[in-house]
Amino acid sequence: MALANEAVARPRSVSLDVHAVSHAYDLEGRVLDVLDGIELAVRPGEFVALLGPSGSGKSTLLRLAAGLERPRAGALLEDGQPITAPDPSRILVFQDPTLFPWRTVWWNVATGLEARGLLAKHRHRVDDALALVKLETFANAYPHQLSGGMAQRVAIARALVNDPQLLLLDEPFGKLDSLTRLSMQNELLSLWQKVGFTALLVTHDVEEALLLANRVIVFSDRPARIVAEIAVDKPHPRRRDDPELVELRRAVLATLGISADV
Amino acid sequence: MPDIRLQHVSKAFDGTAVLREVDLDIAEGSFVAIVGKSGSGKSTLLRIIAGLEKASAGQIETTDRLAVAFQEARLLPWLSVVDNVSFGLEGRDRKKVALDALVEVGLRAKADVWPLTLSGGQAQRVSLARALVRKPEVLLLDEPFGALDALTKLDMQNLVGELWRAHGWTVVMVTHDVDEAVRLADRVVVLGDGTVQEIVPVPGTGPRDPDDPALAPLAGRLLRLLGVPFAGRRSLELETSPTRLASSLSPVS
Amino acid sequence: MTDAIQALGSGGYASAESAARIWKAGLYAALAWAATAVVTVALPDVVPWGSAGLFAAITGAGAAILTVLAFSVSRLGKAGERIIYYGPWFIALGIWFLLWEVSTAKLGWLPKPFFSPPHGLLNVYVVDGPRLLVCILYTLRLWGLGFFSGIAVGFIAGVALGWSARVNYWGMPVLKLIGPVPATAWIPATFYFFPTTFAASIFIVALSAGIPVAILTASGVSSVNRAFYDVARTLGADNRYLVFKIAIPASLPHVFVGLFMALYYSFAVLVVAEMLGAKYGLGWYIQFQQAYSGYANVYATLIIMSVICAGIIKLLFVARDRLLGWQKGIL
Amino acid sequence: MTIDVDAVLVASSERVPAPAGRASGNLLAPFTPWLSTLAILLLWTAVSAGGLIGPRALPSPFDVLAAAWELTANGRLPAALVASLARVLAGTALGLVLGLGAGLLAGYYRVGEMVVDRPLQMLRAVPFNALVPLFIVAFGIGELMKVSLIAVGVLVPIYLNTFAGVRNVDSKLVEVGLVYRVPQRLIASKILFLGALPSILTGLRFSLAIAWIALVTSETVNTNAGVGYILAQAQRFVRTDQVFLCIVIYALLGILTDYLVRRLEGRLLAWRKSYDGR
Repeated sequence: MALANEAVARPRSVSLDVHAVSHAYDLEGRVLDVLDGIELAVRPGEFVALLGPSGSGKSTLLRLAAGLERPRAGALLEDGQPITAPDPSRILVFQDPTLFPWRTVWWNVATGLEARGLLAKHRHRVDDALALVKLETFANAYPHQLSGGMAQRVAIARALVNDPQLLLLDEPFGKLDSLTRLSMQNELLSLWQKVGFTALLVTHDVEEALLLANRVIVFSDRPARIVAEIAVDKPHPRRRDDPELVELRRAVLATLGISADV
Repeated sequence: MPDIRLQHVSKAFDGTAVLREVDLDIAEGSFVAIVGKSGSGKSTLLRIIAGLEKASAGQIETTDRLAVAFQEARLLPWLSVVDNVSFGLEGRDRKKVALDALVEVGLRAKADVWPLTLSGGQAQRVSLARALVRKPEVLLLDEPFGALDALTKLDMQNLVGELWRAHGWTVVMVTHDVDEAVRLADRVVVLGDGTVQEIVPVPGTGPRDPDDPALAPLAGRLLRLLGVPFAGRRSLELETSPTRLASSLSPVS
Repeated sequence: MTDAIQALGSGGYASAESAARIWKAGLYAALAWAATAVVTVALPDVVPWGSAGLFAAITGAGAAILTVLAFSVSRLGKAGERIIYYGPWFIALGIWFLLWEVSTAKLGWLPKPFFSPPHGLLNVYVVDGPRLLVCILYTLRLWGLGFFSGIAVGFIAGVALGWSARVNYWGMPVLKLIGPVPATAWIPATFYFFPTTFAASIFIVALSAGIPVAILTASGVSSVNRAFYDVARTLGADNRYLVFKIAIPASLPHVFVGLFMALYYSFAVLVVAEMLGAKYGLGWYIQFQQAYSGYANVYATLIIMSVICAGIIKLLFVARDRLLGWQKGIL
Repeated sequence: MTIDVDAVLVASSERVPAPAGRASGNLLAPFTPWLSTLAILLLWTAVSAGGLIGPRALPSPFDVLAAAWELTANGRLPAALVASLARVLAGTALGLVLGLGAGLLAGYYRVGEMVVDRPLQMLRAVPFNALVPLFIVAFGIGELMKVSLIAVGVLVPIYLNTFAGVRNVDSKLVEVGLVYRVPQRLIASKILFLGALPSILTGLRFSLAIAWIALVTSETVNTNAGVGYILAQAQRFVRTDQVFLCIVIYALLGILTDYLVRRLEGRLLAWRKSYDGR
């Protein structure tokens, strides 16, 4: 398959293995099960989308993969190594850009390098990352001066500057208006094709998942289990009105229990 | 007989023209979507129809009986849901009217909770109920679902479409989302540079099946009119060349 | 704010329209000031207050400057616009001086020891100037030492309380316990603990400033959006980085609210502390003069105090606007 | 209805699990926040018992309790409490009414702002305690002077917060009222006033702290009743136990009013609760 070849050509991406992961939260004395025995293997350089109803625990899986939390049961492995703590090789991009409002765009992007003491040597990387998302001219702007789409691009640049091998995207375009979202999807796709990270995308948007991902994983309601796995064997760029995709979309929506018809 | 008629409507803020000589007739009982890029003046147009903004020039004929739902639900957080719905109403039966409206949007059970406990979709339903109780002739929607997630958005579109059919309102909806526009509207007005670029009729009545094969080409045409080519069709143009990228983003450690 | 902009706008408009025309408000103001000067010299005081000549000279000079401005203000550009904006205030001030002068010194309507004419206040500065200056310095020293040590300790404690669950667990109840105690109530007790009244006074001022800063810093740090920490941690930040680069900058808006409260409390407590045990200082001076019915001195000191306080408040605003420039648009 | 997982995430992603949370199953859980207070009391007892400082400088908690009993038994303490509380209540009520009125006036009307704002901003720059001599001139040395001093101290923060609160109400909410042609009085009462309430209550809390400071100050001037009077007497006769008792009383009163305002906030701002938890 073409994908496997691509993976070989991308030595800087990693695999992610999720083994029998279950997770729960304590909520006012009650235990709230969120994930239930998730089993998932993401190949290096693959683009996987996670779809599911609101509150189904998709975001939780990303937090576990980022190392922000440890699962109650099971294990997550990055290239065979257990994930125990956050690491700049895996970056999480949130639905809100969560830019630090007290830092300029440049300093927001520089955060990761600064935190690891690499900034002095690698200042140019910040400029390059800003160029990558076409925001060089906004380097000295504060986040409140940016539009939603620009802020999300800064958030992506802030992730990419660290040279992540695994990019975890938590509904990154969910709050953008639909025209901006379309162009951001294109940009993400082109970045993925050029930089070659492994991508795990959580989204509500069936169309977005089908347009971008190699594989779409559908989660059930909480506690989440994997109820469907759909390989999308179409080369990029894909067309929104491709009849096969339209058919897939209908099938996925049906799996989610939502009828688009009236 | 048009319900809303705009003639040569212009609007400028501090000398910058936002709308130029807009002419638009909106027939009674029709569903018109206004699409445009950010800054195309579509929200200003809606605010002028709603009477929240005064036009710099031109005439507007409209009705008093209009209601608006905004992108943010704009509920008063310190009033309960039912009090929000009946806010400003007179008369003894205001509470009953409000409860009926909540039944209609499927949120009767949430009548007595605080708005801040609602999800985005629920808040937007309450905002629709608040519009409903005013028995409007015209309903103005300002990107009402822009902040909702994709699945909730589909639900809300169905609800608005059904309410429109049931009540026979005239609806004017401003949106970024061409899919939403072709799902619901009779006519889609494409706004650009402050003027009406084109008016695209949509066959059938909404809410339509989003997978209706007739809609995709329409949506595509609207996207092209808005200067956004079909997602995926556009060639990827990045100023940074792959080689430079590879060198600039080489591993740091 | 909008008022200011509007008024500035119309002022600019007026000056542009009539580059050659005179500034009428300036003339009226000059008239009022000149009248004050004339009345001060020409009519005799009911009871002499001193410094009448100096006051007349000052108001007379003011009138002269205003007259010159009336003809030249349109050429002064930005500064001129500001002067024109404050035109009505110059008139009001002139009339106020006039009425004040007439009703107190000249006609004696308002009784002597309690009400002083403007040149009576001026006389205080002339006669008692050096002593007042010493008092100002003493007050500023006490306030400065108390306030800055208080906010420094309060800030550090606040960050620790907001950041560490353990410190919060043990510290917050204590803070909640001593927080609502009026700082002035500690005064008698502190005299037992501190070797000098000065040290006790510093402690009281520091306490009054430190507590609001500590409480608000703590609430600021603990209410920082947790997503910021998550983002920073995924980017490789350690705890030190999280505290200094995330928690502290993010909580600054809260800290400034605390600083403004601290300012208000510390001024109030400062005066009391000086009245009770100090040998010098503005509060002491007020107390001292009041005992001898030196009400002109009391007024004169109050004016100095309000100028100092307004100045410090202004400085804090400037500092806030500089440090929180990133916040514009959120507010 | 599903539970919002985002809310759960925030609740559960606390950096360090709070020790209070660990003990939550414990019967003593509600008392654990007071452990540190207890520790202070014990330390106080230990230090005073150790004789390191001497009862003159630091009476033990038992001495203070004894003093409280003595003063209660001879009726001085209850009388003083009544006098002090009455002053604070009267002054706070007066300052609250004036400050709220001025704040709403300035908040609702541009004209009001022009008339009211400048003088009050000037008043803000003067430490109100320094006004004591003026108040003595104006109101004598009786109750009126004390009450009005408290009122002025209370007025300024209430005014500032009311004014800012009204002006900071989201204009988008006002717009809703305009679109639905809601009468002006409803916009003023249900949107602007209720929207400003959180800010007003913050001002109230701040003001009450000021009211106690003002009370202590005013009671140092020619008082023959009130907690301040006991304090002054105790200081003169070097009754350290009574001095500490007065401080403890001021503390308790301060905590009590703080608690009352919190309760008031809990009631009036119930709508925010869910929000703050997020």
